[in-house]
Amino acid sequence: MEITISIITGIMIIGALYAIHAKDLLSSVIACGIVGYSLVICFLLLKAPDLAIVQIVVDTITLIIMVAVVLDSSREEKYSSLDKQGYVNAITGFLFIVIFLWFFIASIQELDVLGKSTLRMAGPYIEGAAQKTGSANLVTGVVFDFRGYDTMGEAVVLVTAVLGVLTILRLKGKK
Amino acid sequence: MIAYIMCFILFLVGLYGVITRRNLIKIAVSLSIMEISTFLFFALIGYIDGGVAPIVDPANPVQTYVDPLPQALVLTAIVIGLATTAMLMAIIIRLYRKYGTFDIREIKNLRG
Amino acid sequence: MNPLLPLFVITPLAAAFLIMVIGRFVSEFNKYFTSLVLLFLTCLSFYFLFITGENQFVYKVGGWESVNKIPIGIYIVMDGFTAIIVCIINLIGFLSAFYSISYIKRYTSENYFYALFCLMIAGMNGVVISGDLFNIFVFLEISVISSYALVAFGVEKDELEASFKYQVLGGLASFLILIAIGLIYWKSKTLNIADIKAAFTSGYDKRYYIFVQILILSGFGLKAAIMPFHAWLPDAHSSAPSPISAMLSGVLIKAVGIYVIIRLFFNMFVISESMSVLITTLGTLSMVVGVFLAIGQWDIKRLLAYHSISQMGYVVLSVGIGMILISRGARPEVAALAIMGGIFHLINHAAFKGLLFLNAGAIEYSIGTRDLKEMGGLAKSMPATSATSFVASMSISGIPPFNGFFSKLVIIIAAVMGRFYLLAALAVLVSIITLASFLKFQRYAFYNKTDGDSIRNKVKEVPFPMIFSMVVLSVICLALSLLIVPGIREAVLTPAIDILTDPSKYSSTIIGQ
Amino acid sequence: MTLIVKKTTQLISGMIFMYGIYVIIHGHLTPGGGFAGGVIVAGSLILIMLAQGGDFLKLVKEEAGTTIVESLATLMVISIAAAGFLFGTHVFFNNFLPKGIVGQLVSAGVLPLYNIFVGTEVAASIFIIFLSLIIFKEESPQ
Repeated sequence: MEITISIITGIMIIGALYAIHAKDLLSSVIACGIVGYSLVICFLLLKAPDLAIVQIVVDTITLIIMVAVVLDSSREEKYSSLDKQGYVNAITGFLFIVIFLWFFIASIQELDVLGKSTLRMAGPYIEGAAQKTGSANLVTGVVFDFRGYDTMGEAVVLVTAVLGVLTILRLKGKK
Repeated sequence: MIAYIMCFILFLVGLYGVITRRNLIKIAVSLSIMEISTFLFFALIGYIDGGVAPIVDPANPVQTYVDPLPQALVLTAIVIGLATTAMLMAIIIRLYRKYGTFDIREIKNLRG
Repeated sequence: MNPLLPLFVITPLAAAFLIMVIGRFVSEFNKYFTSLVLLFLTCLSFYFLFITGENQFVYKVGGWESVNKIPIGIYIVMDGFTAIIVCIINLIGFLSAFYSISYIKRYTSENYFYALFCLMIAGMNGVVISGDLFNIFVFLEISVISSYALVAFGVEKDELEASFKYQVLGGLASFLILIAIGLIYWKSKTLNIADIKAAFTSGYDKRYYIFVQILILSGFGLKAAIMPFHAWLPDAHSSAPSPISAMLSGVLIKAVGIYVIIRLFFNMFVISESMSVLITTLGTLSMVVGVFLAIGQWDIKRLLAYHSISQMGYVVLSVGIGMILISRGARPEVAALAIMGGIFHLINHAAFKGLLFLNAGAIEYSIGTRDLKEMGGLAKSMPATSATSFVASMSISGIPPFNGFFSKLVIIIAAVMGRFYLLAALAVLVSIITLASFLKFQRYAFYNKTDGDSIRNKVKEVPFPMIFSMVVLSVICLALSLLIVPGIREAVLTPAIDILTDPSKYSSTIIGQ
Repeated sequence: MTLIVKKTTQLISGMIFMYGIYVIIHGHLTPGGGFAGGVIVAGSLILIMLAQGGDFLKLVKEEAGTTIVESLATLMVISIAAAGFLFGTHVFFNNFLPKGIVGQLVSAGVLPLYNIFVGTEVAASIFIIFLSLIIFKEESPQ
């Protein structure tokens, strides 16, 4: 199981690197969509069908919005050679990333290996959860009943984003 | 541990993209790549060997299920990610219509 | 199980959506309805400030009792420290909403402004009273996304660019926080803050804790604009409409940034010496560099934004000193004094920084420019604004009768007693430079006798709602200096300090029930 | 759009819409739920809008109507959550309706209601985001 997940993540890393370095913006956005869709395969392998459905559909909508923005623009990224400031920026960024990665690897040695995780807060979500919440789908039971306060907050996040988009895209700001 | 490390490398690729790219769309793409790796990280944490998808089937009730809590968190985080991406795209198209370019450095010197 | 607790989140949310629905038909409705809702919330928060004191209210959302001592639902927790921050949010929120009744006439589509304002208040209230890690993240997103949109409210060029930079850095911080939550859940298998502390104290692996603490510090530090992550603050706070920059600078970076850092580092993690030294150095760095950046500014709002960074440096410095002393186990009463200084300065800064941004908005409202060079001699034509601005400038630079002096005094005394002489000297130096910078602001804006007579006589005072908010805030600035009096201090500040310094006090009531 | 595209979208979007409703309604039985179903319904609405290409004024009126639908749906979600105050054990976000038998369609108390209202709210939100993008691209100068 871990090997297949690592291979798919490796493909996602290649896709992500292409998305960042692609010349044409449209192909960069589509590469980002591919990385999103390969995440769906990982979700299915990790036994999370709920997430797979939501991720497919949300990734499609993100792709539609990104393509809608990129389509009416000049699609080439203006390629200018990396000037001095660009080099310094890239090198410091790369150094910081290597340190960050080494720190992450060092810090996760003692934690549970993939698949060996125990349950502490989620125990009651599984044992009699179907009876307590009445829903056969445990994830929906957790999302709407055990942690319904989160989901209300999250539905409000989406409404806030809509209000934000409406305020940003109105034509005249000041009278 | 290799799956977690690969997932974190994907996060760092997104972080690298945000830090070094100057194109607005590339920055938005890098942010959504970081988002994708965060969701994968949560899904990896919740996986249990031999577990079954957390759907209770009245036929055979006793099974070992995968941990439903990280999945509920990712469900919420995906839609929050959609909200932030939509806001970012609204700002990007607005900036493009005003400045005519996606390059963040040109926008800086044009600003006045 | 006090049933009034969820009202902090339900009322602003319901108000936001009512404004969206009814505001479309009745145009005058949303202005006064927002101020009414926020007035109700202010009274509710003052009610809770007086009844909370030493005890702690835990509200189990959804009625899920803890199963063999492990909490499974989401808990809403209200204790001494939370009550203070909730009072700041709702009071400054009410005054900004009342101020913007006349200020927002200059902008189009007021419906969206008031709806987003209520959502920002709901998000901040949700972050402050929540006792669950992922719940803090969700409500953090609500308040931050609505502040992205409010920063870009007057869709001009520099506002859009400032909002874009704010969004990218804010999104980066959110992903760092998410990775930190994932790591914490990976080891402790639970999300309730008190339960995590119980799970953490069982095993102590150094590298893991340092990595998680650095992630949390950088994630929430970016929202609180601490030194290495402050790049977005001057642009965002100077291009936002004035009541919004008053809310951002006065309240948002405190409720969403500093409060969560203090709450998590005191009540969730075991305080380690290396982390507290790092936090103190970041605090000193942002205090010193913030004020040096602020000297050369001529735009009022950018000047105030840089001063916000340096004043936040004071708070982080004094809390860091408290953490160092606690982690060394040295004199606990000096640690309590340092933390009290930090919280006291947090409250004072919310009051006078909010007032300063409202003054800047009033000047911009009547003259139309924010540049100090083009102003002059406004004292005669705008008496109320100049008086309140004088009060605010004196209290930010720490002149005795005003509140800024007492909180800085406590911080410096705590630093001296804790034998951090360099930090105490730096604090005094920065306070002097702040005084110089604000004298410049006062002279150029109000008393400078330039030949700009043409500007002066056609300038008229700002309408009533703006004056009312500014006058009330300046009265608060004076009243807050009474907090130093032992009688009042015991009632308000000491419960907050006890909940932070005594580690078992916070989690005992939550796990106990 | 050409006639072929118009005809095929008319056929397909009906099915997509029904599938979205199915995913919303069966949220507590099968994977998916309010969010996934809402986004699928929004997808079908976007498909129709793209193919038919409604004229500009109709779009603006449609956006205003959808904003009201979205706000009402979110108000309903909050009122159901607050209704937990009155019924059952008087606690915010309480599942006060009878739980029924696990696995049946009408079974999980308040959960199907949450699913339906969150589904409509998510569908309305994403449709508005797309509408405002299209309206902005049409009315703003090139």
